[in-house]
Amino acid sequence: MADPMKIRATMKGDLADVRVLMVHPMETGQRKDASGNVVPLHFIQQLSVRVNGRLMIEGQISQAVARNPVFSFRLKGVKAGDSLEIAWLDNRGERSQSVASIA
Amino acid sequence: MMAMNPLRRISLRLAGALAAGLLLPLRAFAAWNKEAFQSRTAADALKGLGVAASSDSKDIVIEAPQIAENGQVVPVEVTSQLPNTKSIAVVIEKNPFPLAAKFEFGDGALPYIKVNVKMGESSFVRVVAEAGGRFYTASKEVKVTIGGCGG
Amino acid sequence: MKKAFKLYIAATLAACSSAPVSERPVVSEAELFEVQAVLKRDFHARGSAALSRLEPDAVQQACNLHGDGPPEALAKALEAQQFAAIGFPAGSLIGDWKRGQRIAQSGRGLQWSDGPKDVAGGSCYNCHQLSPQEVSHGTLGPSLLGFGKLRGNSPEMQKYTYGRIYNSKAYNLCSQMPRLGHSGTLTEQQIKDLVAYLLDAESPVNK
Amino acid sequence: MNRFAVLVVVLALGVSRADAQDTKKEIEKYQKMIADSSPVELFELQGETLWKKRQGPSNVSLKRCDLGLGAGELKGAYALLPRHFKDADRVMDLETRLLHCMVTLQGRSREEATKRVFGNADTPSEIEYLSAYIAGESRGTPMAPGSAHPKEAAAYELGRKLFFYRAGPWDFSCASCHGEEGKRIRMQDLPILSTPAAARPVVATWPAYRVSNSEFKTMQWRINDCYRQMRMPEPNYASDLTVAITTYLSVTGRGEPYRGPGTKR
Repeated sequence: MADPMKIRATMKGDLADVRVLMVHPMETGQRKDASGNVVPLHFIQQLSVRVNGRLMIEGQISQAVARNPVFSFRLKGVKAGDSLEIAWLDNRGERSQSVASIA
Repeated sequence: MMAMNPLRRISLRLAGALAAGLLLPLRAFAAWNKEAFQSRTAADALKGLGVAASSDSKDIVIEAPQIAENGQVVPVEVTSQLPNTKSIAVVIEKNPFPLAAKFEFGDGALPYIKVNVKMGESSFVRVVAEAGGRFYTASKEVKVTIGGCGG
Repeated sequence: MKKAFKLYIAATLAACSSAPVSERPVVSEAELFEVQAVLKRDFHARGSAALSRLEPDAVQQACNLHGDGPPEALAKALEAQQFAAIGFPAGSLIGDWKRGQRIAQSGRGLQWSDGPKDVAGGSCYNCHQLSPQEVSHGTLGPSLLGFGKLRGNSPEMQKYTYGRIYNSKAYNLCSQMPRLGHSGTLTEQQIKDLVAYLLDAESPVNK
Repeated sequence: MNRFAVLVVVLALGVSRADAQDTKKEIEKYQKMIADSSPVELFELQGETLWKKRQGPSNVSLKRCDLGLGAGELKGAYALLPRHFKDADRVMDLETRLLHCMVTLQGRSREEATKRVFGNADTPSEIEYLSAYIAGESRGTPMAPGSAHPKEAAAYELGRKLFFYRAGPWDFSCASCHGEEGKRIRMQDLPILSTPAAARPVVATWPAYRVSNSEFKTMQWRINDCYRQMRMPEPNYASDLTVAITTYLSVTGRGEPYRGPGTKR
């Protein structure tokens, strides 16, 4: 896919509403694909949210999170123009990181 | 445009990479809590999170549908009004692996999370929050039905 | 009992009249042939769904030509013809309600996506409420909650229920209910199991 | 095949008979919550990439494809479909027109371009991605499908007849399910697509992402899958029949500002 992560961060009063869309199949290892063989376990395990490099949120998740996960967070003490970075790591060691500036 | 000289092409690619966050320092993560996430019951999952006891609290607000047309995507929104909440864990009691997610909030982050989870069947969605060194809990029932023409 | 039974039938017929639709075009026979030609041109066979399925029979022709409201005489004649083709099995028409419940829940049968090994179902819950436990039921057809408790399971009621499932058009020519027996979707035994699900006192439908 | 049945277990016993009305309200709340957090944007992004990607023997992108407002013009183009195109002298919906551009501009064979038009959660199809992107470019534009040209009027009329035409072993027409107020299949409400009030919100939100199977679905798929459940043979992809039905629905639902691509159950 073109863009494995899509971040939208906008100031609402003095809070920042953060919404991130991650492209990931989040396979439970229970599903069979079209030709009938089991699709192995494959899911994001950890994610982190940083503003200007400072860690704000750290998450650990499982295959019980839906496919193409969408997370919403709320941050305070941040302002428009700050650099928001989100990173994830999955159970196969694959990673993704993306940066957006807060609108 | 005649062939771009190699130096210019490299610098362009560097700029592009920076923008895409590829050149950020590789982020390290604490170890994934295997014990808690691979527990087959809610009780074991909580033990794995180090939760010895927890008291019910109305200060944990769970926004989730009462009826979900299917278990593939169930939106769950959690807000903790407990002062200095450090973490929120989401446990789906009847799932094969009940612990779905756990978030830790540093200062600057509100104790709030919205996430879509999968539910194998109708079940209670339990939230455990850690605040002031103690654990609090709340839960909400979500019924999962067959939607559509089921054909 | 005879009179009550007839009254009941009349009431049901009224309830199951064809669905009122808006802005339905009045079509001539020639226009129907045009539509049929477009179907033959723009469809292709797939899996068990052969092109022959597009051939209209007398019932479809009558309902399409008259916007689901054919003249009385034509309707009665075709209903009688459909009724005669039902071929009621001898003896009790009540099968196993537990199997009947699975048939009522299953949406399989005659779709190109159904494999040769897939057992056909009746898709009943798509359109009807049957047992009180099933929240996810349709409302295209009337609720059948307590069907047997209300009507008992006399031989006439068994025959009516069996016939209605086998070929609903034998009772109401342009009913929206599929002809589950006539179309070859369900076997005789499967229809008996559905009759049990509707009439057997032990069935959750009647609890 | 029925992924629902495999994964989803209905709570058989002990469910109090939820009153149908508040069940419906709860389902609507669920649908609103999933729409808020939908990944449909990802499909629009990938569609944009594919719109610009050079493909086919001619090795050109689709950027010169004329969707009715001129080569490459996307803003508001989807909202004016289906419409008659002079170059092909045919009424075309979005997918039919994209196929036309793939064949005429990119030099691809129709057979290759239609090899896999309906994707799945693992690998959506090219035309599903493209539909998401192009539809998204019409957000806010009132739907105004073609109806003045004689062939547009004929397509509408044919679509209307097809909507009510009963056929196949189960004697169904579209109106069998989409013909009566307040009806539903299982928990799925059935809009009366032959009336503007019910057709408008539907026409304004297709094509759409379906959360239940994480798949992006187009109108051609919608018509295809309805005929499958009507126990009919399979309709030819992008045939005049399918375009006629979409024309009938779009004209019936015209005037509504487009607000898709949507997110559905």
